[in-house]
Amino acid sequence: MAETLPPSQMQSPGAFGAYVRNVRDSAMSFWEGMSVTLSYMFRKPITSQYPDRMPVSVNHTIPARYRGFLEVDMDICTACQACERACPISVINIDILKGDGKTVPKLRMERFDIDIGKCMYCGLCVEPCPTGAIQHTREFEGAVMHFNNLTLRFVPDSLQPIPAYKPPKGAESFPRKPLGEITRALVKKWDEPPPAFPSKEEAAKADHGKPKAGGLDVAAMGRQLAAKALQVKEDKPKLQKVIEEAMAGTDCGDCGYPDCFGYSDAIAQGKDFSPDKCAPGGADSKAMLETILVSLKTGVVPAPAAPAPGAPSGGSESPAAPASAVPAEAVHKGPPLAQTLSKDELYKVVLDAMAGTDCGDCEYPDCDGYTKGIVYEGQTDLGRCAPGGEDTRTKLYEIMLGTKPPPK
Amino acid sequence: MQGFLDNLIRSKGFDPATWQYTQFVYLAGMAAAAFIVINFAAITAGIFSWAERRVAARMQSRVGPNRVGPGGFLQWVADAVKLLLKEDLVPDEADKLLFRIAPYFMMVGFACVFVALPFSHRLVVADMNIGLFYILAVTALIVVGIIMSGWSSNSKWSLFGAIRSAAQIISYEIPAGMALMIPVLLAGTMSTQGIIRAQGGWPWQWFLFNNPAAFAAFFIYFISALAEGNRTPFDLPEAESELVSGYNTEYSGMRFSYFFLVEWGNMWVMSALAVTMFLGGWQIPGLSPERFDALRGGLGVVAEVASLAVFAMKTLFFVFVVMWLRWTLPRIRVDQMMNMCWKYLVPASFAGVLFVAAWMLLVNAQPWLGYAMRFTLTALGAVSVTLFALRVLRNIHDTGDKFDFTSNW
Amino acid sequence: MTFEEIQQRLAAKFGERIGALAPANKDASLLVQAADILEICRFAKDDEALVFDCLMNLSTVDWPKKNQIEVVYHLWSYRRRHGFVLKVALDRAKPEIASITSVWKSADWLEREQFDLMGVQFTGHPDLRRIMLPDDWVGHPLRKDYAEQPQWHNITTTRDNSLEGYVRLDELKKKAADAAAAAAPKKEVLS
Amino acid sequence: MTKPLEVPTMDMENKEVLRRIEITGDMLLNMGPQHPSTHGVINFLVQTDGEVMKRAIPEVGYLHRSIEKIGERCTYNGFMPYTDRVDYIAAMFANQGWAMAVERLLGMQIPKYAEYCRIIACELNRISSHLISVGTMAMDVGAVTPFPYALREREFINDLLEELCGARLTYNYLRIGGVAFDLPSGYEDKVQGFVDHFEKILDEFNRLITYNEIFIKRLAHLAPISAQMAIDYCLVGPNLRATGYGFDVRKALPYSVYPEFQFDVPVGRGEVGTKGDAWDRFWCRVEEMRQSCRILRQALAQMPQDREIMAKVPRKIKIPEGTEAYSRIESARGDMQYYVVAGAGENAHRVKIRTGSFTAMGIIDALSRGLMIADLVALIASLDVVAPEIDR
Repeated sequence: MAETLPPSQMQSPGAFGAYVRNVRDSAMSFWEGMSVTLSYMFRKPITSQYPDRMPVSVNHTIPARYRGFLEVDMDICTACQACERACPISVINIDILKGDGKTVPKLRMERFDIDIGKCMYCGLCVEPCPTGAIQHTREFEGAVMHFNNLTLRFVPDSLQPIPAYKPPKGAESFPRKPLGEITRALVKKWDEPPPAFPSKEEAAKADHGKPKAGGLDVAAMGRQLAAKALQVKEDKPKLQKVIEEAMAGTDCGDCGYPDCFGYSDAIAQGKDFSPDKCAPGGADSKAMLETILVSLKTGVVPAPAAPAPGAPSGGSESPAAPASAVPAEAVHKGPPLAQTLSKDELYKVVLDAMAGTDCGDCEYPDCDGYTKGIVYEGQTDLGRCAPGGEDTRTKLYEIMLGTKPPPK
Repeated sequence: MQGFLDNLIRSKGFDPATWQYTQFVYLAGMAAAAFIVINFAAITAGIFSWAERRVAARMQSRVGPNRVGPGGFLQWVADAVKLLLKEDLVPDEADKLLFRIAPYFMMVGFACVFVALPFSHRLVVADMNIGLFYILAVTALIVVGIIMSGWSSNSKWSLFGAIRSAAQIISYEIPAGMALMIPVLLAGTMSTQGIIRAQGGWPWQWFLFNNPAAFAAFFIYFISALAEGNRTPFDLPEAESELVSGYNTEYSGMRFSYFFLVEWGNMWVMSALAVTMFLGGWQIPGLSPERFDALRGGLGVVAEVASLAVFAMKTLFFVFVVMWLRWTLPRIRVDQMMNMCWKYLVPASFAGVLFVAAWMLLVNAQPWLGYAMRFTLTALGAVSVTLFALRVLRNIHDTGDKFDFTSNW
Repeated sequence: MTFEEIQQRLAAKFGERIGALAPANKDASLLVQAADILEICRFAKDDEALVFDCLMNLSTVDWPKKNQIEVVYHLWSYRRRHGFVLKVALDRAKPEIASITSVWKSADWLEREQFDLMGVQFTGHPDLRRIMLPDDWVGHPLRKDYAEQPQWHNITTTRDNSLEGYVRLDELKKKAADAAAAAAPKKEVLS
Repeated sequence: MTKPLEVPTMDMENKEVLRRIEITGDMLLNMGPQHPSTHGVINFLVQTDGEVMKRAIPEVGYLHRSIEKIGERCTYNGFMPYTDRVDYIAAMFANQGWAMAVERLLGMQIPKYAEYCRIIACELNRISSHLISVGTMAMDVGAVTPFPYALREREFINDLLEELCGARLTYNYLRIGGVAFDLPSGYEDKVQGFVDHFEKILDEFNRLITYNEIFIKRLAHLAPISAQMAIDYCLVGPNLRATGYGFDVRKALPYSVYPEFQFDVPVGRGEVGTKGDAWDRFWCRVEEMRQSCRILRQALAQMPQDREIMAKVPRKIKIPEGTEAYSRIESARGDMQYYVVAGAGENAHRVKIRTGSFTAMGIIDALSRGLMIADLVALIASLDVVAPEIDR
């Protein structure tokens, strides 16, 4: 082991030689060191005196890509919530009011808050935004006295929700206000008192169960679209229009297709059968798309479920409990897709039902191999897709055999 | 000052020796002198703290305080007032009495030195014939204050700082004392004015360039003075990175300002003593002390002010050197500090004293030897200063910067 | 030496206690029994051909589904410039394995960290204390079923979200607006 | 190993917690966790007899944010900002380690231009990290001026990286499959200008502090570590190379585009004291900065022109559960290693980050026997340990 002798005893022999050498070394190195520090006396110091004695104002010295406070230009925000999903610490909070698109706009944003006290300025929310509504500004001076003042509210008044922006087809650039203007207005003065938050009890009293005026009635809307879809079943472009109405229409690309047209066209052409790929649409779009798909397959619009007991007679079910669009046995089951579709059509359907991760867990080299096995080589074991898990297994049974899969 | 008071009494028509109130006049004179000297010490300490922060900043390519007053000059007033207004904490387990009086011990030790320190041709509080001996004796009081403050703060870190500082100051008294013996030998007297009179105005008449041992003695004294003032490279007691702030960690407010005052005031004392002993004090080149004494009236006042200016310039230069050292050198470890004192400085200073004694005999026998040695040493000094200046300019151009002493103050 | 050669060398020494290399898609690793981990590590370090003179990384993976805690040793040989991975599967309820601080000194802190965060007992460790968390912390954070205690020495571990305040503010505003709307004469709401 | 030491110290609720320090009349000193020279929040329970220490037991965990647990909750791209916080002084390397681990999980190749962007950002970050380490070491030994000089140079690098990716400390510049932004226009000559200027400053820095006699006296022969002891304690990076054993992951296990550059690995030679002492570690870091400048020059010269910064990566990365990957990169503090086990769905099942500082802390206890307190401060600074990297 390296023994650690106190360094002073390790003096080299020839004490007088060492004595003189030490003195000379010290003198030489002090000479060098002192000359360096004195030379800095005669040079211009590098520091600049922020905030008041700056040669040029600090905002111009910051590079363009600086990630300061976030800013959302509500005029071009499509309410697709891609930024909310991309944020690792859920700093962005958006509340969306769904509408039927006729009396009330389809998507309205009731609340768009960003808590810049919690934000870590990582820039992950700016990337997925389809229209570039959310950007980092070059503002960084946000000293406030109270922690609660650190939330930027981009919807000024929650009583006037802002309708989502419908980008014109194929638009490349979107008009937006100069960067930083909105945030500068929103960042409060440093000594502003915090808003008077009501206590939990007061707010609870205020909570009213009445559905919001003009809110979307998912089940009714689903059946309407399903009926319309049946009429235009053959005419693919019209069918695509109807299916797109069921979606959120934000072209955010989360479903893997470039935009909503791509996804709805895939469903219309029968290439894609999964109703749950529209993330911004969430549960509502999923329910409506399921109603449309089932009605397309069975040719009959599903009957409205029994009205929930005690709901007001106005016939509008409370959106909280969307009628399960596919009452399992009530609708007459058509022949399973395996018989109705041609081999390559079926191949596409089965491939889509899988997770598509080519992980090789099903002992086939990849999903393509497994699908060919099922469609062409008559592979009967439909439960091998590990990443797909339970829902792939049910889809495969439904497509191939049209029955419920036996419990695992 | 006593002579001045005696003339005053005579002018009033009394004989100082027999008049019964002479003692009260002396007392009043001493009180006035004390008041002036302590205020001078406090103000210079404050100004040095501002000057050090500006010099340190400039050396670190920063700007330093320049907001309070012109160029930040009143920064030290702001600091002093802040320290006075700050709460004066006494840790509850501390030894209350010792904790409170420790800073006053240090203050006394520091202020008494000014009695024997000259300022100009006639301006000195008391030109005692044991001047140097008195100065060395009085600085010992500072050590008592430091140990008391370290021990009474009842914190391990303060104790560390105090013991380190005590070891350092006491052991460096010896090389400092011996190094100062050499000017005493050369001048033949211990009174500070006497030593200055023994030197001349021109550099080759200074004791610094008198002989190699005196040259070495100056550096030995300067290093020991650094150690006694707890200045880098010997700032072990207040080593920020190890002991946070050593013995004055627990102090705050007014008491901390005393520590603060003693540390920066000590810079003036250290440099003034070095200038008095080795660099010809207030001697004006070309004006011998005898002719200086003979001057009367307007010319006398002008010469007096000139001597004050010369003394102040030399002292301020060495204060700058002390600051400059602080912002260049790292810190020595405790055992290396002791090792350096007892193995390097003490033997060197003893050898120096012996050499000077022999040297004086030799010079008496062959006077030309003295002049030859003085001129060669002065030439050597001049050459090394110019070399250093060239080295500094090359440093600036090496890294592509420009010589710029005027912007961004 | 390639992974296969290392595996054969170990198998030659320890016979059947050495299993086969793990399947291809994962880094080649070797599953060994907990009992003879110390023996294998000492052999891996002292053997002339292997010379694993450095335990680079010691991590534990929690598999609640398989009710196992997997201790993964990443060894590295500076002289031979080759590395190897040893895995040991421990029962999740009482994970217990011999400490290998006697073989490599770097294991000391690595094992203390896994004891602290995953709760794996390393018998024979000179100073098995918690390293990251306070000595009297309850639970091991890296386990999948870990629930954080609400406070430690009455210091709360959670902070209420200021956004809820704003939500309550909106609710109140809406209530006031509805009350005003109800009082006002009925008129058709148009988008 | 001596018997563990027993001493009663009061816990928060005045419960007597037996800390294992022997009562032997020595002074027990709590150096930290708030201490100017422990480089972050680390506590050393020091058992000293006057100035000479018998034992210094490091206690870590004050900055433990369990980033590994967060890794199991975030998506693969969402975890990238957290890797910045593993070692915020050399954040680019943590990004690169995570990106390479997940790219190995996906088995994907990233475009050459993106690799070059990564190398330029990483080498700049290595210089800025070494500047901090070298500056704080000089300050811990008492020389205050080298620290502002080091920070001034680091400020130029911060501006360069801020212009590149928008942040000064936690960059989040890399993405799985490439980098987030392309180099801004005119960036190459800015980096070139900085490198030319910096090499002159390095010579000045050496004259000021590296060869200063007091600096050498303080650090020569201080806690010399032999190559064998370093490997046994798994020391990595400049700490290992200072012992004379020149292992550098960029040379031994070449990754990214490092094989295309010529640079040499500075190895401790015991120039002023014994080989592997604190001064050698300091010198290794200063020389490594020079080598990084060389790499930057070659990278700027050999840069491909296709400006393709991102490989094709699905927006939602799903990796089959159980696949593992191990990535090793040469961070500023040595061999940073990521062990990632993919989980079901979009996030990882387990992330283990092994950093250089963690094992460097392990060796302090063994080295600190017989040193003085001032030496312990210099030893900590020479090992360049940083609290966030130890505790994660």
